Amino acid sequence: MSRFFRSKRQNPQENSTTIKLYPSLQQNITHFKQTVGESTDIVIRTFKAGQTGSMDIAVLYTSGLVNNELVHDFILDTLMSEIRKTPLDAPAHKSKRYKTKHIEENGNKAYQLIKDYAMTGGNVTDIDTMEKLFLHVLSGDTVVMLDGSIQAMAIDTRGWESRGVEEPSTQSVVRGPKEGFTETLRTNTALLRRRIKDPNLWIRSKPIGSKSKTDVAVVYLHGVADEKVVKEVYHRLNKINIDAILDSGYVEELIQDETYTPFPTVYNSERPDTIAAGILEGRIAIVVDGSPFVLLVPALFVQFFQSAEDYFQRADFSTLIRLIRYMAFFLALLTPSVYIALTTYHQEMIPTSFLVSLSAQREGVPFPAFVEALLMEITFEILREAGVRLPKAVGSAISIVGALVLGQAAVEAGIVSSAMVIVVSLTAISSFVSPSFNFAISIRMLRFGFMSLAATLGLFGILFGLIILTLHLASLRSFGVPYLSPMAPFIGADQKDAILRFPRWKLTTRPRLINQSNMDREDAKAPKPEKRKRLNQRKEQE
Amino acid sequence: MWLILLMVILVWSGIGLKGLRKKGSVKDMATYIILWAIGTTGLMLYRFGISIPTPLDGIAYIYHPLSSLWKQWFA
Amino acid sequence: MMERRWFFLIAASVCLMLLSGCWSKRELNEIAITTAIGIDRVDDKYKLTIQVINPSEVSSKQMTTRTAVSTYTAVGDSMFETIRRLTTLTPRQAYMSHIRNIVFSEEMAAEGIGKVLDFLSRDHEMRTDFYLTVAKDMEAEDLLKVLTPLERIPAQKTYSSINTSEENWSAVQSIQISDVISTMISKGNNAVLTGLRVVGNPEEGSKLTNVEKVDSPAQIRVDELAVFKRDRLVGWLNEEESKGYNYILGNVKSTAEYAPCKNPEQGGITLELFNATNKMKADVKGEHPKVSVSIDVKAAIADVECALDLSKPAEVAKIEKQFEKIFVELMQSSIDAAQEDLQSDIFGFGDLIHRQEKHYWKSIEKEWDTIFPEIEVTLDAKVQIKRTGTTIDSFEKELEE
Amino acid sequence: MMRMEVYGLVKEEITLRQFILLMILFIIGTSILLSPASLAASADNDAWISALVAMGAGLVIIVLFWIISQQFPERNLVDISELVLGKWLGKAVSLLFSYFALISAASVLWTVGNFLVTQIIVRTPALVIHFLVMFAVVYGIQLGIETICRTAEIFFPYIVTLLSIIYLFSIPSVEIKQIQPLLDSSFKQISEGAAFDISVSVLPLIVLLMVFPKYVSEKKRMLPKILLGYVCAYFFIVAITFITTTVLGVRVTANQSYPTYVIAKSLNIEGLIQRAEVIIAVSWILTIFFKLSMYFYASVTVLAQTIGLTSYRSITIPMGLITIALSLIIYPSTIYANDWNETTWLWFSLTFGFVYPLLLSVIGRLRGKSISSNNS
Repeated sequence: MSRFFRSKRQNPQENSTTIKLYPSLQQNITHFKQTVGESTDIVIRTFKAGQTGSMDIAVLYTSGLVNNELVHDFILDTLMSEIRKTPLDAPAHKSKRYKTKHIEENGNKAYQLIKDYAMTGGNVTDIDTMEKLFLHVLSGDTVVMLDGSIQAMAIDTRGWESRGVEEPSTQSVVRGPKEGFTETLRTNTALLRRRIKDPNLWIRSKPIGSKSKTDVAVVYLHGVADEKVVKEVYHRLNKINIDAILDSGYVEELIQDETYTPFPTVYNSERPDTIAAGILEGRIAIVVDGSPFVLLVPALFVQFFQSAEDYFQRADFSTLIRLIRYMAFFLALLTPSVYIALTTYHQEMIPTSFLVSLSAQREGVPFPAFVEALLMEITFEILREAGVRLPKAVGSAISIVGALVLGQAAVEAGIVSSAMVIVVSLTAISSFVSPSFNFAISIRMLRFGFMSLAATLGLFGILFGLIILTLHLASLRSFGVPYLSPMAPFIGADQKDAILRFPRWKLTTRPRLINQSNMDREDAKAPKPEKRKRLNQRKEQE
Repeated sequence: MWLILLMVILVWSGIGLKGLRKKGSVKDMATYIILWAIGTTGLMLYRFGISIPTPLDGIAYIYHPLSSLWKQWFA
Repeated sequence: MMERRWFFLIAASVCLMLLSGCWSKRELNEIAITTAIGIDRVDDKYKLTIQVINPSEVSSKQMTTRTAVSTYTAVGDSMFETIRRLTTLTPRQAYMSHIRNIVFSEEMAAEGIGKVLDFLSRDHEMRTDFYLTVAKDMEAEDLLKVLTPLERIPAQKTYSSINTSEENWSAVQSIQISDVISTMISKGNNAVLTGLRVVGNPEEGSKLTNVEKVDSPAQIRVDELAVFKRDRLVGWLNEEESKGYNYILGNVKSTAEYAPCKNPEQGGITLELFNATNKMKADVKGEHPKVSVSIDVKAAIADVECALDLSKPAEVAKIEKQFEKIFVELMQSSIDAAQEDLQSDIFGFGDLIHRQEKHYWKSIEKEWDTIFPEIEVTLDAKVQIKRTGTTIDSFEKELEE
Repeated sequence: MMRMEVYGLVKEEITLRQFILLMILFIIGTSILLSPASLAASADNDAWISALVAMGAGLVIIVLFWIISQQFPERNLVDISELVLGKWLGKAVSLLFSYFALISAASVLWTVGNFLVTQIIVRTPALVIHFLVMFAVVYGIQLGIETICRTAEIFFPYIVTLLSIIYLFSIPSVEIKQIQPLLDSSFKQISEGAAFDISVSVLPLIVLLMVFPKYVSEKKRMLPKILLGYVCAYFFIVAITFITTTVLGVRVTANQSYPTYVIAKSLNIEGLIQRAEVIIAVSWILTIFFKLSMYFYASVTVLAQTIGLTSYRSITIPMGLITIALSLIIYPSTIYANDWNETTWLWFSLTFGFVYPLLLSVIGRLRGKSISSNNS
């Protein structure tokens, strides 16, 4: 724990700006105002309090980031009206009778008094440096500063307008919880905590990013997650030295094992149930404030073919669906290239009657099959990208243009053959089957490579592509765990939840490579209805 | 095609050499360069149609007594 | 590791390099899909005819005035040379992987097909799933020109009719190249090829009118077998002999056999065979080796015109006996043809002896061709009628009464 | 132990299962496509019996490899020859061994190229194919033996499934009478076929001693599993020999360059599986990829270790270039290749695959004491 909070490398610039709070409130406020450039969203309310009204108090908060009611009811109201009667000694530093020491004494006394008796807020932190002051004010806390005190108190009043918990837009399921993560870190950790009410669920957070100070929380099940991996995660997070983190994608890119690969080695999900399931298996979740996508490591190849729903549906059905996903993966990756290879190199593999109709379609098509495929694939990619960016209202127009104009008309105009349209549509549909969106992206990238290999060497080009691809995949690791496990290295026990999904009562162990020590889950038993006879006996007894 | 191939080979071996230089073992570098020269010369000779005797001839010569004996036995 | 960082750069440049030459590429609209080759002999030269599909005609839904296939013919010194010479005629390169039939003319077959088979098995584009056939009484070129109704590609028609009649009539045999080569190489076996002939007027066959009439003036028929000795055609087995040949070799899958009633005026009785197995045995004691062939036929009654009481087992047994005789005659006719007229061991009796008596075989291997016509073949058939179809007795019997 | 760290290989570790899969792929590598022809050519009807004999004889060689590996656990072939033969003689023999592996790698590369160029992509220059295959191999070797093993583990089920498809669907066309009468060929013929077969599939297994038993993580009860793996692998060869000779006929098999490929060509199961020859080609190229990788790996590691480089990875790229160049000139023609394989290869592989380990084992045993004192 201590290691995590001890930043390995401190920014030298930051070091120099570490300034203790001044005893003088005015000085503090001036410094503060200068630093934030008199930004209008930051509210600095100064007033006098105490029996004599001689104590200067300032309340600082960022409007919009705080819950206004909280600030008014529990801070301003308390300070201004409720402690009206409390004797707060005026520091009266203007009067020359007092020395600085006195001023501080008085200030600190008043500070302690307010903190102990008056502050009705829940989470109060002491602040003694300017740096912390900025951090708290800018992240939505309200800071109360007293004249004469070298400490200030930060009250957690965070409460900004945020999206509620909604249904996640990706990875949607037919059956299963429909909650999704939001942009707020606390909401997200709460969603996880609600699913795992175990004291061993450890959540530790730390701001990352010299400018953005984004809170990044590491969530894992202590005693289940592999300690070595946990340490590695902390280590990699500590190594991050960046100005801002705007999404978990930043973190993902900075902590992954291998950058030069089209495959994601960090899993992400918008679904609390998926992440919770991962944590229960011994994986480690990384929640980044401001992003509804929570990261999960170590991530394996098979994980990208598993949907949360697999565990909510019947086992046999889930297995079938998973097999279909793998099929779709290969279809999305290889359909256009196999089509090119077959039609330009291996015509002997096509049944005669089909070959005749294919070749009739290609009569008059001016381009080679490769160019034809490339044309259609690129068109599709453009359509897809346009579809994502376009306002929803225009979306349907795009699909009409795509389907009718480009599909039908291109065939009629003799630019492409109709078989190619089928191939491209099949590819397109298959590429959306993968439950994980970023995995689909890597398939789409590789597809073009395979197409050019197919265009030059036919099926053997594809085969060499596959060999190299598999070599590459086999060399990948995610936080030390081989990416292709449990297929390679083959682990028999883990096959129960890899390509297949065994019934719930068979899934009694956690994946072996994810956690080395704590393998056993609770031993669920296959449901066995009581025999009628015994049931009757029991009734009699009752 | 040959030009592109040559470029690919050059880039490929250049990258290999660069990686090697970082590790900084003289012996490794020397071996690398010698072997690389042999390989590239072989490829270039093949490219310009200069026939190189196959190394198998030598091996066949060494084993000639044995293989002729074998042949006689099975003849 | 440095390799991985640069890997994609290199991979991309390799792809680029590859793209610079698509060496073996053939676009679909650059090939002429050949479905059949006809091989004739013209003055010591090969005359090659290829039948090429016109894809757009075959797959178009509308009737067109153009034919579904075209043929091109060229003459050359060797097979490969002639095929390449064909490019002077065809706009596209002939593509051989989808060949369904190779048709030899009788003249060509009589001169020997060994050299052609060498090319066919050596060329990489050739597959092995086509049928080898011989055109009877005509040039292979003319046979390939016959247009066929129902199946628009004539070669496909021939291919399917060989298959169908092999399954249901069993007079012909589909012969692929590996069958021919292995029987041809073997000393104790000789090859047969499927025979093709045109019924009707071959002149009409090449015209589009051939497929415009309900009853096509020219039709391709498959019902005979061409008999080879080594790689030369020596003669033909007619339909009955072909059937006998298939019975002997146990190739019959299903067929129909007819026998007249006791009173021939009534008509006859027809059996539908659904299982025929053979047993061959060689006996080398004595001067000449003896071969005995017995077949075991299971059948159902398909058609009865005689006045018979089929409910009586004795009657059925009589029918069985009658058919046994017919089968033996069929086979005998085939053996006679092979031994006397053709003198070619198409049944593989030599191989049979080799398998059973390998030492004896070594002594006679060289003279087998002269021994074969002399060997004694005993034939035996056993017929079991298992079913009588959906009815038991014939209406005929009721009518008679 | 120091040495392992110097080589930067200390982390590499493969499971016994992975090693056995690698061995199986190595054995069936070239044989699955080429063996039936040579077996049928020499042993006629009894080709498959000849393959069985080869399997039995190969078992002895496997046990020899096993013995030498157990004699010097934790050491690879280079260490052993330096220990047994002394530093300089050991180094010289190791260099020769590296040359043997390099020649083998080049000839396997040529075989792939030749197959593709004669059967499938006819007009593509061999150089391009060789370059591409070697590129994949070098990439794999750079990533390490562990990666190669994992890749083998991924591909293995596919290879077995694809081969089984060919096997199963060929069964209906099997005609036993094609190979009758049994034992028609003489003992000479059968043993000649067996000798060729061993020289292709078993003797070269010596190169695997560069990874075995040093990198194998389980050390217990290895022999039964390895022998079982070996028998399984050889079963593929026996079965394919049986199938090709019974389906195509013995003479046709002997006369084909790639009889297994022809089998796949003629496969036709009611239109469901037909035109499946690419299946056999794909699985064959996959197996041969691993065979090539192992040859190349042995060549590179032996060379690097003998001359004492910091890592074998530093010379993979130039060695790859040499292999490509060598593969282009190694066989001037297919006729030369056949002749060489029939006459010299047997002896060449016998020298390194049998005589060499036998000598090491015997001398090692004779010098037992001095070596163990060296060790400590």
